[in-house]
Amino acid sequence: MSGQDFICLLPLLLPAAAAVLIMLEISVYRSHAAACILTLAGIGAAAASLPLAAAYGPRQVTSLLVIDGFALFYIGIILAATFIVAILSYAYLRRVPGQREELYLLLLLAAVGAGVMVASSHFASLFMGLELLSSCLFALIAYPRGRDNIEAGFKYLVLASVSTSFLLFGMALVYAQLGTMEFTRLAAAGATGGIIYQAGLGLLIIGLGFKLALVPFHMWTPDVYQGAPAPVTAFVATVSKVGVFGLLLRFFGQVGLLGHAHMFFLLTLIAIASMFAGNLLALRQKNVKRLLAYSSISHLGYLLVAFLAGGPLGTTAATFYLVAYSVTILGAFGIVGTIPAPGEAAGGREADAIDDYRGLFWRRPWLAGVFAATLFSLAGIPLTAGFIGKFYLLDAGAGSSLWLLTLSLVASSGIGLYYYLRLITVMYLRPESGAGEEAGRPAAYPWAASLVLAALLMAIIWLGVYPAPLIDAIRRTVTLP
Amino acid sequence: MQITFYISAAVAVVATLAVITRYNAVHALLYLIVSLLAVALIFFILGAPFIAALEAIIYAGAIMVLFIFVIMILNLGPQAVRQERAWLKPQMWLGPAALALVLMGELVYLLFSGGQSGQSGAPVGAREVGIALFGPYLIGVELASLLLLAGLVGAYHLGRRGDAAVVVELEEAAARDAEAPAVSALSAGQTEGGDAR
Amino acid sequence: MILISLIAWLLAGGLLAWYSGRWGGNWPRWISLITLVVHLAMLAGLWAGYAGKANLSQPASWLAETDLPWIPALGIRFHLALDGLSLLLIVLTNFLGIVAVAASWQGIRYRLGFFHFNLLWILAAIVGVFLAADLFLFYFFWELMLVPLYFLIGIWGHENRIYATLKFFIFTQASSLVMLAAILGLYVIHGRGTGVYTFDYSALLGTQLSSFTGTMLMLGFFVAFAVKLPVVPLHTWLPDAHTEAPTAGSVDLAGLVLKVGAYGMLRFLVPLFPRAAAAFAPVAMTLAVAGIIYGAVLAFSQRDLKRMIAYTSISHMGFVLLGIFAWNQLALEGAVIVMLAHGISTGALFVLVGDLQDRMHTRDLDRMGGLWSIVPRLGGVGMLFALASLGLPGLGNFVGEFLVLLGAWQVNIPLTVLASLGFIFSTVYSLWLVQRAFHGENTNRWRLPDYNRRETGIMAAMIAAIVALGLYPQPVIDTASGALQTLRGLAPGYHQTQGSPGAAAAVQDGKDAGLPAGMASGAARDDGSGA
Amino acid sequence: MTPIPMDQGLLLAAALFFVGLAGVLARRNVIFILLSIEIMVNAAGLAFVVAGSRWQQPDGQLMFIFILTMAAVEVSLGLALVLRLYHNFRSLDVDRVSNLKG
Repeated sequence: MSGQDFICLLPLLLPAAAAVLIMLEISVYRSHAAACILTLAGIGAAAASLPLAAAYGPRQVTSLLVIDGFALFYIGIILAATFIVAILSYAYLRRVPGQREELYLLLLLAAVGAGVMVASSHFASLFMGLELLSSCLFALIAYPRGRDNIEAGFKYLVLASVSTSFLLFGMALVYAQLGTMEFTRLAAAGATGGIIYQAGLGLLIIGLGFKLALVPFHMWTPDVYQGAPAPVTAFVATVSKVGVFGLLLRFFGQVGLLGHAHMFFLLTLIAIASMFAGNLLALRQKNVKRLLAYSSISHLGYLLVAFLAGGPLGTTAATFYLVAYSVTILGAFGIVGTIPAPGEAAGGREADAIDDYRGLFWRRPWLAGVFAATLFSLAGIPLTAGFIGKFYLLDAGAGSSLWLLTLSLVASSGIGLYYYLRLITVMYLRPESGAGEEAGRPAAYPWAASLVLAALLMAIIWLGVYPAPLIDAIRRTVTLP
Repeated sequence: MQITFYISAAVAVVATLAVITRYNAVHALLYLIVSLLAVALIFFILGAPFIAALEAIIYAGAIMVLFIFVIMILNLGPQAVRQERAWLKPQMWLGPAALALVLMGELVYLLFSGGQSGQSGAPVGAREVGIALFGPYLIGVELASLLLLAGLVGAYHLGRRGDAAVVVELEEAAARDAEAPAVSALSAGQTEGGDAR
Repeated sequence: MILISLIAWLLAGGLLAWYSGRWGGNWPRWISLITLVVHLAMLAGLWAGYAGKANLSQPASWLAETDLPWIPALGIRFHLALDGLSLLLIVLTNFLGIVAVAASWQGIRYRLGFFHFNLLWILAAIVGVFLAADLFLFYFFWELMLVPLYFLIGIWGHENRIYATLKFFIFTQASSLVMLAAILGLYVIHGRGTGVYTFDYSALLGTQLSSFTGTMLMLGFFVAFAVKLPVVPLHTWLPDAHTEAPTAGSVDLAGLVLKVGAYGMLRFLVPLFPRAAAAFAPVAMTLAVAGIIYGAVLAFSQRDLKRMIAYTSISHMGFVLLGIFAWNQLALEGAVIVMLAHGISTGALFVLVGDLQDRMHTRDLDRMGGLWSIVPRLGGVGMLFALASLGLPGLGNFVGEFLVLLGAWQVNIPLTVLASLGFIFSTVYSLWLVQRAFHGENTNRWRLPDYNRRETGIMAAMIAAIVALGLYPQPVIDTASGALQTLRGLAPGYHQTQGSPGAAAAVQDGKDAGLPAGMASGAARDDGSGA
Repeated sequence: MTPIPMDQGLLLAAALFFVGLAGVLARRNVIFILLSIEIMVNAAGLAFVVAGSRWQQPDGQLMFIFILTMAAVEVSLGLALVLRLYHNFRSLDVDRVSNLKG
């Protein structure tokens, strides 16, 4: 590996180095603030190194990683989301007893894992990135070690391990057939790939479908979303999805998966089922985190439309949507993690029942406003990022004449409106006298979290009103061979 | 030589079936070790002696010891076996077995209708494996070290401060064992990883 | 730039009004009133400027235009354009906006700032819809209108508001998603045909479509517009939403939101898909007549005064739909006038009901009676607008509905005859309303205050408007006719098809090749039937 | 060294893999679930070694080493979670470990 290789890898090396530093810091002197600052500094430095890496790219760093515009852009999204999650976690963990510093270490390593995934050009790096991400997530989900956390962590561990096994078996079959594990050579050899190769790809889809929580591999999602602490849920919903979807775009784009009619048909079915099942199951939820979990299933279904549309338009649309969705969902879980449940002392239950939000508009207009904006964005109402994002997806779908998928998207997001609206409606209902009041006026939520939420709100509106700069940036950098 | 392959394969399958059907966890574990050793033998036959050794030492050795520890801590005695027997009614196997058989059938069909099939060739020894590991796969080694760090910290955090002193001991064992593959398989990689830290 | 400022001014006023809610007192009310009055002055200046020129009643290109890049990657431009039709509807918007602010001066007592924010943003979005000349921008404003309206009804509405808002929102949103799909379809087909991917209205006008895709896309637009209008099978959200909305909300809904649907048909549906629309015209006109009669009959059987007025809206908007699909100069001018007159008269009736509810705390017709004797001014106003609604000559509705019938007669005689039954029904329900609410004995011993100066002022302005429209509609017709001729020029050969769709298709196939590609070139006048 | 047909190696891997899958699906005791997962992971590793030996490349064996690392991490995390589960729920029955629902 040459010096240039190292410069290209800086965006991944720096967070890893920060994680090691935090470990040393913990062993010398535990300090929550210092751990958080180290984390932010590490991510900041990594983000600063992105242009540097871009200057030397695109570059193949050994056969395992490729640092190109696509990888760097996705790493950028991952870093930004991790940065925000770290700040939200700081606010959240102050309410929770126990040791806090390890969480940052795990967050950083998980971000490295996701980054490796989007930059991978080889099964080995794909697998190691995925596994690094998942292993950190097991611990992160169970982090506060309450009953729900442990249960969610264990469920995620079991299902993620099973899905990883499928993924591995699929890879092994592909390798057995073609004799190589590099994406570019797979693409060349794949054209002649026989039926075992296709079976391998099918198993790969099962494995990645689990991670993306697509129907019918979605069962873990609501439990994990509900059981994990809110900032970690935000992390699962953004970084892990961005990482896996980035990988999906790169890998399947490169091996020409969409050329196989069966695969295309299979993925179309998965997309439609995800859109409808997610939205329909969300209708009956009483828990906000579960509701958002089901909504995320449907959103991943929407994203598959752009993936299936393929081509530069599909890639751009999917990338834009991932950014818009990440910004939105970070805001939503930021709110969920920031508001203490009414009638609970600090450190108690999270405000995750829909009833906890009753009258929020009158109690905390500012937070309620941010939450409403995120919900409108998820529903795809104008002036929000979600609107432009959904429009872009529809555009990609229509542009490739995927009318069935496009219409399913339209119809299922019509269903989705209902539950987002119900939540917003609850927020401006008059609180039941006394019952909805919070026990005392709890200490003002941490200013850092407020600042982050304000920034996210700005981003949601900015992307909804003037998305042209971001779209241009995506079109310039995110290109797949 | 082929006959040894078939015998080992048969042993592996039978032992594995026994693993998932036992009521007593320790028995299941012993069967799993048998199965892993059979697989190690197959690795040897396939010309991967280094991997065969790893399978025996780390998988059948270190990782299985972890299970033993936990089973001992949880003190799963005859009562647990009775309970397990009550939980695991024969009819509970119907669904999973059918599902697994269907999937298996499909895969077998695909494997045999796939046509062109290769054969195992000359053995690939530890030397080649080591050269590849610290050549093109260097980044993979680094990632493995990060993965182990994550496992270490995660297991430490989750297992910490239980209600019994034994738990603390166990978590230390877990941490040690999590490092074990690194020590043996990545012995040189350890210094690499150490630098990165 | 004047066009942008027409929208931006309202948006800014809304934000300021919201913020001023912190200062307490009447600040939000005054701020939104001043915002709207200044807006009116801008409009008046604009109108006066154009009226001086001769070209207002002539088919021409846009009166004013603003075209800026917005999202170039997708071929989306920030393209606003104004013609006589938009101008009239924007003036109506502003007028009803002022009425809504004045009418809720005392009725709204909490969250004043947010209330006025929503009100002004609804108006801004509606102005945006009337000005948009880019299909994406149109859709953007179209959707934007819903959110503040949702809050307006949901927060300040009456008892059943949650149900009503959900129903309203989901109906309109789901239907507009269908329109979005149709817009995208048109965009893609146009892009494939010409290589230019754009949402620009003028560019999309001449898109070549096969008859099947044309019909499907046209239906996609139709569903969205029909829900807003509302056309009969899709109307069920309207009585609920109107009934539960606060006065300002009802005025905005009836006066403006319904017009947006009609405007969409006029501006987009028929010009973009002339062939499909012509083939669809008999169905649409039948639906229109069904709406006229259905609305009137149901209005007759309501006890809730607001619900009753809501149903009369369905009936009146049936005339608009009839006029639009008759698509000749007379009918279109009639439709525009019905839109304006209905906005004013129904708006006034909703304000009146709001006033009654403030005084009596009920909207139940059975509990009213004999009001004339105790509140003569209020009773008189009610009487007048009931008569307007019934189509009394000399008031605005009459002119419009008469012109629509006249125009439709040339196209489809049986349906026109049926539609004129609507006149009879509306006479019955209007007189019934007057009879039950204002005449008779004051059996419930109501003692109510009559209109004060503020309320009298509002009503006086509305009466002046409806009378002016009834007695001297010429300036309005002049303003609209140029734009309407242009629109008709965009769909040449549309009305030969009427009455005999089979023969029509043949005529159209021949004519389609010569479709003008832009507004400016589309000035072919095929008959001289000015007003 | 007698060559072994690749099909048969993969067949064995598939058999082990699906036996493991059946175990995950059927067992309710969390320890058995973890054991079954180990079976599946090991079967995937076997498939890699079989494939590697067909192409006479070290890559398959390398993947096995990585899989081994992952298995170690997963088991240590999984067993730590099992201890916590037992501590919190006093049961190893996965059906009884279900606080979370909508």
